[in-house]
Amino acid sequence: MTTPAHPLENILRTERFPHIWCPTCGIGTAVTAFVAGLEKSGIPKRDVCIVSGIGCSGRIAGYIRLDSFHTTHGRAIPFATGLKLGNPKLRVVVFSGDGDLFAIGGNHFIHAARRNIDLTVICVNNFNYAMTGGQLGPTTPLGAKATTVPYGNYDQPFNLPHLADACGAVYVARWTTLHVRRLARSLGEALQKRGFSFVEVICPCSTLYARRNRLGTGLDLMRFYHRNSVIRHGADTRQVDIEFQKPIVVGRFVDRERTTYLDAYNQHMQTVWGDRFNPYGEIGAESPVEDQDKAAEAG
Amino acid sequence: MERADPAGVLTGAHFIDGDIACAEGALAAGCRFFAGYPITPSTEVAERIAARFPKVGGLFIQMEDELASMAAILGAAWAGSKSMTVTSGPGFSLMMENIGLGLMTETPCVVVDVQRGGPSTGLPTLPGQGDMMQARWGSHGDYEIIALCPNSPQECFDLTIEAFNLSEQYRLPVLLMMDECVGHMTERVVIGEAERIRISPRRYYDGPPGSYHPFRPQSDLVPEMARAGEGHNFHVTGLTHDERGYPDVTWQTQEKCVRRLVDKIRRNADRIIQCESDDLEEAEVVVVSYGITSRVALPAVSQAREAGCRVGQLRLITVWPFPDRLIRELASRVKAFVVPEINYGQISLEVERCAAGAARTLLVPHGGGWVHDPEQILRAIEEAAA
Amino acid sequence: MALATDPKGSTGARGGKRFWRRPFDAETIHVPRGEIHLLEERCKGCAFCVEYCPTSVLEMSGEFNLKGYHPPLARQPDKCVHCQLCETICPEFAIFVTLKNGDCSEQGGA
Amino acid sequence: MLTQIRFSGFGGQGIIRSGHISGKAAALFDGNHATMTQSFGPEARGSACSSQLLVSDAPVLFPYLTRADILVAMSQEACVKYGPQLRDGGFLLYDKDLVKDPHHEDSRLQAFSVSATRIAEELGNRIVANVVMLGFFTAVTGVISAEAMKKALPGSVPERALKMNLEAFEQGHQFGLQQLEEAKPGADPTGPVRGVEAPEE
Repeated sequence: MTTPAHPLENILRTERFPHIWCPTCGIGTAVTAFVAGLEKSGIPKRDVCIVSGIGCSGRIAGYIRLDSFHTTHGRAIPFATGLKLGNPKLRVVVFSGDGDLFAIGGNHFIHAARRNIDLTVICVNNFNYAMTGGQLGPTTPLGAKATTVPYGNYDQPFNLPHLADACGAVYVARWTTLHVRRLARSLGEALQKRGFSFVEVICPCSTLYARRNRLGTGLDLMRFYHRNSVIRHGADTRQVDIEFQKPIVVGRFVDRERTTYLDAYNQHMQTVWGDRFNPYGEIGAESPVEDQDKAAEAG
Repeated sequence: MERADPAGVLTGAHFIDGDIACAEGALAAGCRFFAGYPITPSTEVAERIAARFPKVGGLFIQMEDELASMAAILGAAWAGSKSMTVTSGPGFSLMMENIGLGLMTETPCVVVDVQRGGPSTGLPTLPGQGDMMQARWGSHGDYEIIALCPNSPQECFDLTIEAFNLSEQYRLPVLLMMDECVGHMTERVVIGEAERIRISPRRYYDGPPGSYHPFRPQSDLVPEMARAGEGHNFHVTGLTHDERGYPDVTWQTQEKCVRRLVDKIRRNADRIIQCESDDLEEAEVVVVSYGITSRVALPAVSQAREAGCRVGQLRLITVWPFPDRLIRELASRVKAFVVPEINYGQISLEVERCAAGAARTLLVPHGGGWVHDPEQILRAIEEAAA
Repeated sequence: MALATDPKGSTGARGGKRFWRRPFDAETIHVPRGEIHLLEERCKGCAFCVEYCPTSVLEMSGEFNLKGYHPPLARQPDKCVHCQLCETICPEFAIFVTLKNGDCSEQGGA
Repeated sequence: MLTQIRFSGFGGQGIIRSGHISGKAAALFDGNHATMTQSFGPEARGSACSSQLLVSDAPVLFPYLTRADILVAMSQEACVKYGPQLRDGGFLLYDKDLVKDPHHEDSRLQAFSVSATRIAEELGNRIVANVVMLGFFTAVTGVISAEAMKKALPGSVPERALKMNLEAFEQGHQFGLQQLEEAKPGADPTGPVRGVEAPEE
């Protein structure tokens, strides 16, 4: 009997294996959960694009066999914004790390959430800049060590779900790589959600974060999640800060409706011009709105 | 070549400034996605686009900054749109990183820099030509770029279309290097019938899904594009990559990848470069200029001729790639080049490089905030001829 | 899902006693059987699969793969209920489960 | 032949628009070349404001005004600021009520004035004062034809205010023709533009 192929063989670029992630790193698990969520969502894979920034998680785009874009550090969200608005039929997923999305890319995150661009942003949070050797990141818990805070971190980190919530994200969830099935379900929900959805995935980084903080291996971190995760759906996101080696509140925190950027644009223009306006992204480029350019010309 | 979509073409004679002409050029070229951030003196382009796009099925988005604007137009290009952003010096600096991504991923789009005086915030409302070397070398790493310099509102229209066409033909971000003077100067701009405006269509791959290689070159070294969402499952990265777009960080792949980025422009340079010249055959002195300075130089050239100098004039419409060969050839038979520019020596260095000692190069610098007094240029011509 | 609770508790992944009482419908439930497949050379020996297999099918092997890691070994393959947790949690895409020959059940649960 | 014109006043008076309408008339309807530039300051309203228009039968090369042949001043401040740039024999056109002291006894200038703002108010909206001035400017200087100016108005002023603007233009124009008659008996307003008769330097 021949061994059957791995079920993800077709959606992973296995010709690029072995992948770059360290032993007991959880990014691969997050990828599997994402694919499971994608399958559950029923969205045709052809419509799905993955955009990543830079870092360990930035490499995710390169391993998933969808149209995928590995962009510059911090700019995955604006690139994805252009991709989505360039062709609104696409389902655009930003899959990147905490440093990429929230330090160098933080401004883009808050604005995309504010505008409610129809994107799914998945943040793999491993609490440090791993690819570059374990420096302080915007999510490094107070007291944790990193190469650039060798005596422990004193620099207040972000509470990511609270940030996403405050900026207007319509769907906010947090899981760890241990909660694979719930994570997959959440990712499926996020993909189906119209608007800016955000899922934080707490992920073990054994080589750098765990080692530098003497937390053992990635398996030890998984055991830590096992013992210390508290599922609290609908939790007030102000209460879900992560403290160093303290319990982690996980769950689906926000699920609400809000008009997306493009819907707001189309609705507004229809209010202004009525039927003469062809909604963007729904019909071709022709639009019969009367020319008012002579007046504009003098402007 | 295709014909322009009449929906975007404002056929007729207009009295408009360079910024508005640039916006109309983009519309005529088929640009239907614009991401930008307001910055003087380029804002009027964005404003015009914002007013016009909803009527032609385009989408304008004001982003949070220029980093985002540049990233967004790259994304939109891969979604199938013709896309553009517009900025000035400080924003141009912020765009550099993702201009590099556009070059590495060979993404067609247009970036307009309406130059003002710098460095830093400098002179927001006054002209400069100090970004010319930044246009060439501003993003890190090695590459070739295309940059065009209009000297009138009419050319702001024409060259914006040309910039889009070149971006499609050579699959890269093309820079339109305007300046505040040209951007804010109002003149007659004639926009022809749509069917007379030639548009280079995107060169799409039409093979079966799964077989597309985003970086496999055609005979002119330019690879074909694909749109996201058509089942090709392609990968695009800013890392050094092979023809499939897969990262491969080795010197061998770097050599192949970057050499082609450079060669696709260098080997096609003769087809890309446009210059305007006058009386080069008999010239002893050649005035080399670009953008607004090329207009300001003309009265000086006329006066010098009246005074008996044999002066030729060479206007660079395409500044990058630089017309190396032409300058080298001229250097072998003229006494000197006079290069007026609104900076302290950028393109003059290129002229000097190509002249390689065979002819003198006289820079006529200007710090920015105004254009040259033609008198300054005249004096330099006289000095060069002496 | 039981994984977020105390592993020493009654529903933990380890420990003998799985339920505090026998479910009423236990007779009617068909427990599927799975067959575990390992792409040994992908494995980096993280042991996630061994740790979280709810029926303790797996253990770490003493053997090395080509990269020098200890892959898992299906010590008690007959206990596999095709829950696919190992497949889902494996960060290396190295282990997966198919339904055992002749078993046509839908995917099991965990 | 190049004529250099400066329209000036304070922000909000339609100074830029005056330059725009005149340039449009010259470039699109008179078959001349016209280049308009404007000074930009950080203020939106109330500051000194000016637009420069170069009109020529040959392409305009140097884009900026170097020395004014014609200064249109809609405020005292503008008149004081830009008056010295007028060449000898140049035209100074000003709003009689807003420019109290035009220094036009200076015999080197040809000065003409009109109550542009007052006429505009009588027409119902002071916003058209600049168009009254444009009619006046057209009549007195003859650089741009009245027909071209009237063709340039549609599209450059709001559609609903076109009638009032045409009326404003007409009144300014008529008043200009009268002034010209009074100032220079026997002068032919359709003759060569005196503003550009002086040899170019």
